[in-house]
Amino acid sequence: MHIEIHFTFESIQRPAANFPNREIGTELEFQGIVRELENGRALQGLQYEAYEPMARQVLAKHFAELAQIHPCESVIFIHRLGWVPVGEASLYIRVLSAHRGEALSFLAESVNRLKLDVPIWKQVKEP
Amino acid sequence: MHIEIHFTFESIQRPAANFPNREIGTELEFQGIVRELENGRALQGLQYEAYEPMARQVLAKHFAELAQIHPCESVIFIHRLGWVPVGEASLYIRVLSAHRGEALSFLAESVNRLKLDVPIWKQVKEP
Amino acid sequence: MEITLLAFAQAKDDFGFSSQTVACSAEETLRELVRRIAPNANLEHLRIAVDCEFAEWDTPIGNAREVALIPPVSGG
Amino acid sequence: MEITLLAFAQAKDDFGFSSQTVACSAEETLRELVRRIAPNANLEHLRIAVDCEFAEWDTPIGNAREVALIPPVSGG
Repeated sequence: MHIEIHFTFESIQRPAANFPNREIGTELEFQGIVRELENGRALQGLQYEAYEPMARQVLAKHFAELAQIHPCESVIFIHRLGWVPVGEASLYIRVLSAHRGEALSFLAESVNRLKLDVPIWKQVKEP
Repeated sequence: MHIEIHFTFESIQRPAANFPNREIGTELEFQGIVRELENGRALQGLQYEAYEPMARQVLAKHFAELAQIHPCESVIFIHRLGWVPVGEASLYIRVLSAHRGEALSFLAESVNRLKLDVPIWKQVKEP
Repeated sequence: MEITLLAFAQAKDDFGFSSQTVACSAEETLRELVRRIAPNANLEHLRIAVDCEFAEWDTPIGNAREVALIPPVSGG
Repeated sequence: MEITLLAFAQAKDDFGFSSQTVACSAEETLRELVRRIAPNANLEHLRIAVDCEFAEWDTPIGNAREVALIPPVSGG
């Protein structure tokens, strides 16, 4: 499985569509967008930070484990760091697979696991 | 909920990103791509047709019903018709929601229902 | 009265038409209508729709305007 | 020996540093190390990682090079 993990302090740019072979049947793309309201407070944005070498290691482990359960061809993971204004993406994930079920499960469980034990944090702090 | 249903004989163009409000937390995009192998045969592409007025009516009903169960803000559905070569998208769906769970369920069940009773057909016929 | 009878995909190939106008009466059922047009057709995997909604084969035509032969769908 | 002790997000605010070099012995546990640096800190919701892997608080430092204080994560 092709795995890419990126962190960026710039706006997330959607990677160019690029299918590794003619057996890809599903392209699934997820973007997590910063919302205005968090616990009833109106925000201008959120501040993100990561323990990047550990985050990469944990994410790579998650993706390798999930690929055993839900075989997919490729995952590209991009997390933005620093200040992310409301309405912009903090997270982008693209999954390619032969069939949709695998991509949907892989994506859903990747995000669930991200929120369990990948050392990335958001905080309500103005830039 | 904002609902758009399009059919096109041209390549599917991804619609411009456009969030209706500052409470969108998830953008989920699905593309169904024509695969080379179907039942062991190597294809050049597939021919799609629809009973378009009925397909629109059934899809609109599905989306309205699913929005009751998995509240989402917006769905854009685009299905390509005519000849679709291997490696190109026959189907594009974008779902916007506050939280990822709703968008993932809405999308998964939309495609399941599409394959049950929306009058669209693919056939193995050269153009 | 007249209705438009539509056939799609495999049904278009099997029945040999994509659209035709058929004379009929309101009391005739959908099954009788299709049997009259295509006495030997296999209807087993075919669904039927009336004015863009799935219908039962034994429903009378009533005031239908458009009847469609719907083979198993395969969109996506 | 020396290790690098890192603190992130809320832990950075609570502990008042993001990185410091700390003298220690291989036999000292992670809990003892952190308690020595911050005797009054509340460790309840804090996890600890050694060289980029989650570890138990009562593990000895051993040959660790980098120890990180990991408050509840909230990425995505």
